[in-house]
Amino acid sequence: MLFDEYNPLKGEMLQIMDQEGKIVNDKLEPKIDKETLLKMYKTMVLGRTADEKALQFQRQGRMLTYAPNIGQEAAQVGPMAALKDQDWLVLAFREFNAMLYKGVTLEQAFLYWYGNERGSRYDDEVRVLPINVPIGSQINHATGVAYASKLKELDEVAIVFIGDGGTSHGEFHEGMNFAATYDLPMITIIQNNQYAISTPRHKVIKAKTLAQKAIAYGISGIQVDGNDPLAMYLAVKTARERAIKGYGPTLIEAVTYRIGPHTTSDNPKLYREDTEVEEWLKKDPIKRMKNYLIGKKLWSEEKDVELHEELKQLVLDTFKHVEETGEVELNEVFDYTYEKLTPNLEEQLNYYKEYLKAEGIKDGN
Amino acid sequence: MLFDEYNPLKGEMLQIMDQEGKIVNDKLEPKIDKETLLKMYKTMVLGRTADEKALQFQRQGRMLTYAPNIGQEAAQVGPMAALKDQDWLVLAFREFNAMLYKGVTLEQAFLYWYGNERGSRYDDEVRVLPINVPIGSQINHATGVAYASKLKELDEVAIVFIGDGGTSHGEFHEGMNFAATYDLPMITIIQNNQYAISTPRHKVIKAKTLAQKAIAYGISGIQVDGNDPLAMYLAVKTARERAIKGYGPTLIEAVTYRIGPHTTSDNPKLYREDTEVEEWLKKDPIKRMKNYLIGKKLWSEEKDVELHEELKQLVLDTFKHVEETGEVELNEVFDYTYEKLTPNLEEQLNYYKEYLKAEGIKDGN
Amino acid sequence: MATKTILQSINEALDQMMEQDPSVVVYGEDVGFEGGVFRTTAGLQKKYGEKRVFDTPISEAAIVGSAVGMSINGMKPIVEMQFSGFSLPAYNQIVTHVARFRNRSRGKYHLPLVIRMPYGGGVKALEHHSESLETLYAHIPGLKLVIPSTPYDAKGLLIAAINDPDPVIFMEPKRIYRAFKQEVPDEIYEVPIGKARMVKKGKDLTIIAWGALVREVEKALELKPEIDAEVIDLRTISPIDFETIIASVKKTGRVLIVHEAVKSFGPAAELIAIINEKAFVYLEAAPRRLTGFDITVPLPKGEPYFIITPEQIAYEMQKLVDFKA
Amino acid sequence: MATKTILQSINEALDQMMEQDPSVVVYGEDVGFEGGVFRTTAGLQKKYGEKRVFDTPISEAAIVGSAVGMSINGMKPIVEMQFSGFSLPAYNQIVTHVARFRNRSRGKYHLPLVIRMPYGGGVKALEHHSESLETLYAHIPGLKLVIPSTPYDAKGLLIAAINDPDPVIFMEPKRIYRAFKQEVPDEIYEVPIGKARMVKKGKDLTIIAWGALVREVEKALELKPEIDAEVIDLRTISPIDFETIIASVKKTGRVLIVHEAVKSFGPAAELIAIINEKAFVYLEAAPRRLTGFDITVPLPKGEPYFIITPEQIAYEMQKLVDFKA
Ligand SMILES: Cc1ncc(C[n+]2csc(CCOP(=O)(O)OP(=O)(O)O)c2C)c(N)n1
Ligand SMILES: Cc1ncc(C[n+]2csc(CCOP(=O)(O)OP(=O)(O)O)c2C)c(N)n1
Ligand SMILES: [Mg+2]
Ligand SMILES: [Mg+2]
Repeated sequence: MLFDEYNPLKGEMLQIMDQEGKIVNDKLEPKIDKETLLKMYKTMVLGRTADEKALQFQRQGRMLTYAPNIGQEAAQVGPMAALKDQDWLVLAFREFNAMLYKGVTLEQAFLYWYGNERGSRYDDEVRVLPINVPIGSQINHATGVAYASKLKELDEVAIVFIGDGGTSHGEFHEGMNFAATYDLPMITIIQNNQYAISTPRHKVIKAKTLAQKAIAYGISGIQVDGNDPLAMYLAVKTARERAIKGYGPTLIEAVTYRIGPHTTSDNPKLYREDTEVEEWLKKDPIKRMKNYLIGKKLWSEEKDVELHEELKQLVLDTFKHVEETGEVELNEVFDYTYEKLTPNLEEQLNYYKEYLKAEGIKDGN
Repeated sequence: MLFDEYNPLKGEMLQIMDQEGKIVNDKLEPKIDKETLLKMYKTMVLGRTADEKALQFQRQGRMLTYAPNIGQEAAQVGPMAALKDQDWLVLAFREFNAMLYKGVTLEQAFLYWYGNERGSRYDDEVRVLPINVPIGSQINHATGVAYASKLKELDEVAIVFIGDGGTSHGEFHEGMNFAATYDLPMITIIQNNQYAISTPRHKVIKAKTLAQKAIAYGISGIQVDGNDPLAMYLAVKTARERAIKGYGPTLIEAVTYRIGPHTTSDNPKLYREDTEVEEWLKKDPIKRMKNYLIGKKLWSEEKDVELHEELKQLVLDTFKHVEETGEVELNEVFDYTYEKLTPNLEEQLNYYKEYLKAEGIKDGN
Repeated sequence: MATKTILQSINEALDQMMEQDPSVVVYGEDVGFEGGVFRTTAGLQKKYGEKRVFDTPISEAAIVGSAVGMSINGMKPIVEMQFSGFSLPAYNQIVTHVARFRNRSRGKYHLPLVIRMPYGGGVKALEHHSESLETLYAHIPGLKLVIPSTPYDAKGLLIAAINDPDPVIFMEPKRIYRAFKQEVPDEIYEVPIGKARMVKKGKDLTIIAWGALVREVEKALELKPEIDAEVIDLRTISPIDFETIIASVKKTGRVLIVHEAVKSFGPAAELIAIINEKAFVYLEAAPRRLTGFDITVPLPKGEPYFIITPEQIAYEMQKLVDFKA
Repeated sequence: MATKTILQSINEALDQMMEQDPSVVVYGEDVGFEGGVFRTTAGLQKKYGEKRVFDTPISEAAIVGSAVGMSINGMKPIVEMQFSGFSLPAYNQIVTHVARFRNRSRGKYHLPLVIRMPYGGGVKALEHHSESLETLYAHIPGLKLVIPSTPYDAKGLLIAAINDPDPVIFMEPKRIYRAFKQEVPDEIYEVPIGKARMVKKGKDLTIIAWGALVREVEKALELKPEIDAEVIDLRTISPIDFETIIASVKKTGRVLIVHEAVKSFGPAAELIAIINEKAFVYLEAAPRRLTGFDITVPLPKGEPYFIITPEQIAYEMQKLVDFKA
């Protein structure tokens, strides 16, 4: 069994491809169909392109805050490829690639960071919960989703993301323990990107691995090379099978690195050395996946150039559209507090409209 | 090293004396001076006597709620005997014996359950924090106390108690992780008495041991026979030495049993079998300690009869005194919200006094 | 129809709603096997099984947080906080998620969940078992806050809360769980959320109360038969039923608000502000509030100083009718 | 003396108090090495070492809970919640312990700690980064709640908070952290807690505000030069300075309260209740409140609807002076 073999206390990290995308553990190489492999790669490239552009837009003052994902693509796309459509994705906030893979549109994802709640209203059939800002609290949502799936005896799991920093939160503990108690079909991915804003993981977490936190809950845990899409895929696929069989939740630590700043308001040069970043750039997940695909004759340099061009254009067009349609109407900020406006809110809205009228201000921003 | 030998994953529980008080692990038998051994035993008997009487008083309507400790005496007194005077005791709420050992007077302890806050104002030099009702939150107080001790480079540790149920709380996690992060001189005792009110430990906690939760924090953990005062003593003594040397916190699971109800409002017959209780009665810590002392020629049946008589009388007298002096004055309920009454509170107090006067009611309960 | 206590009414509402709707689940600390420390959920696990009625770890944030997730995945969770004082560890979940999911997702997800919690003093309890935390929930946009004062309302309001598409905090006045019985229909029925109850018509002044204090107001009326008070049981603390209150104050010109929550920044302040906004010119006297003092609810030996008595209410009534501007 | 921003004043107060008193420790998320996400604690770790100024895990309950323990063991902790919205996971610690330890231990232990938190909207931030949660702290007996609106007050109030024997919640209006400079003494000084600031004398009406909105009120005055308003910066939200407010309302008879916190059960309600209790007969108009709507603070694209402008304040001022009973 994978999770026995990679018991976190043994100190071994699951890796299937090396830094260059060469298979180093062929016993474990998962059989993934061509279509899925290409979807994985294309999502990663789209995520990266959108990420880099978002940083530019932000510098131009056209986008608000943004939390980049560069370097963490495999930790997100590997897991998503191992899921089924009916599975639920419960987000923290740095899972741009996972969202795209799971059906959130690029436009929605951008719209959110543009500052419009409509960007969190994903399409009806898309089983993704909105970005979750209060660190740790999403774990508990995932347990509830998973409880319902289990109660209804459905072939569904909930997968939930959290950062290395987030594991220190009380809600992480309560949620993991709760999920363990009822053997819920839940998979937790810790994106250990080595930092919580300016705070290095090793400075505030004494445990040698984050995967070993599984032991506290009596569940399986595994440390995985988070920049290896195949390893992430395999870990999640195995965890999913176990979850569906009733073996309960799994804790997966994806060892990765945040190449960019925490958000666009952050300056990482204040707290880390460039050399550290350079070391991690060598482990770029996109490069690895590309080499792997080329090695398998599923991809070529020419196609790659084309893809990059195409996606760059897509990103520019999409963002332009967001800018053109991303304003918020007055009613929108009132309409969703309750199913129906309460008398109180109705009064407040009317008061405000009256004020706007009295002052001759157009009813808009 | 003790904590390596009893690594929680090995599934071994530290025990030094057996159910009858016979030493079964003489390599580990701690050398405790006679005075301390007798203080341990006498505190346990006082605790037990007071506990049983409190249940009676409550049934007579003279005491309010009460949370009995019967069966858990060793898990509390063993640790206290291993501490120094300057060490801090941070309570949950079921540590009557620990409180008595550490200098809380029987009168204070009773006064609290009688319903008077003065019962939480222990003598100035007594380093015990008041009973803490919100489950789990006391762990964080202990981390703070321990941080201050460490910052001031003092020979002090904080010892904090929590129940098996309490380990599921988010605050347990945050506190343990916080203490681990800064290698704080803190010792956490989980009194695993098998129940959280009506909920059996095994139903809501999947981990095989509670001690293994230490692994999540990268600290030492150990499972101890909580009805063995010597084993509890040794574990805490060792943890204290390590803490003072800078090795950080230790998590100690004391495996014990709550013989009585959760509180006087609880009826355990609703949720557990008498046979289970009977099994645990055989492991009575007081019997074990008594046999041990008699075996060491430090105690005798005659002295025991005397002690019981004496303590019974002490308990009756003390409670009588509590009843005679346990009322609360009006000013007391206002005076301690802030250092000085705010203008607002002054007004409220005056208003109330006026009301009492107008109605001709004596200023008292 | 039979007479029932508040406790029985709550239990019956839960039972009937579980029976009717398989998506209802009920859980919390000691809620399952034992049926709750107050026995409000007694018998439910036996009837509906361990999957729909269950005990949880002591993890209030997980209890509420999982209810969020369950609601999103099609369930109607009814969770219990053992005492309202122990809802605080879940406060982050309640404020940042329960209250906001509909807005955050622009209506894609909504949370038809109910969070039940016994509240209030007067039962000689330990610390943190006696507080009245209405303000903490009423101040949060996206929540509704409901408090019954009678067995009839307890059943009808709880059913309405379960059927409500918005999340509802349901505070139960534990002091009167078993205090008295009332005829309560055996069938399912709703008492509408957002509507106050006119307890007694009157013309001299308006008294607004809720929960256990409604009975104390009724007792006070007997102490002051010469004052013809109009008594309103607010029932829903948020959203407030403006109409009933304002109509009454316009009639009486005098208003007394009675609550056990501490005074400053408490619920009475909001009622006074609303009355100022909507009926200022009708006021014949300064509105008065009789509330808990701004202190921690004392332990039992000091609690009588804190608990509001019919005598105090009567004293306040007199002050109000005596007021001359 | 030099001119300083609010941010610089806060940093200076922390620095000088750490220098003066070795029992002061400063910690929180990203507070140490980086000096805080807003840089309020910049330079302190370098000067006072990693033991007295440090980064913590993301654990708000542990940050506040450990501050309780440190206070008990002789320290004066000043902790930071990264944004006031993230103080909610610590709310249980704050309500059940920070506010209550003195009372619980009948004075044996008291907690001279300070919990700092940037608050308020208007900086185009993500969800949970913009709320104004005064009520949640002002309603809790045992806490004091202080909010500066100028660099001078920021330094003096923070020093007073650190010296205060009771726990103080110190909310910082982050929107104006760097908005303007003011002459601020280089030495240590206190601005007393519990005293409001008379910003401007006037006779037509009283305007009460605090934090970032004091400046907006000042701008509104310029839009309505014909109205002679008296402006009070409340500064301490709890305990409230009755005297200053009541004296003013007795003079003007009209009062407008402006805050960004949501309306219902918000701070303005308490002020209106107090004014009713203490100055009812002086009121010439119904007190008005201009506040945040009862909604979640919108994301940046919708936030302008929520943020209170000088124009709105001016509109309200006019309504008040126009009011005829
Ligand atoms: C409860 C809470 N406290 C503080 C914050 C502020 N905050 C936002 S991101 C962050 C760091 C998160 O670190 P990590 O969990 O490692 O995720 P990463 O940013 O590295 O993806 C913090 C402290 C928050 N969002 N929620
Ligand atoms: C935060 C919180 N939630 C709920 C309670 C109510 N409560 C009091 S004791 C208890 C069970 C505690 O079980 P455990 O931790 O095992 O301690 P024991 O009672 O067995 O000593 C509960 C749920 C509480 N005091 N605090
Ligand atoms: Mg991180
Ligand atoms: Mg227990």
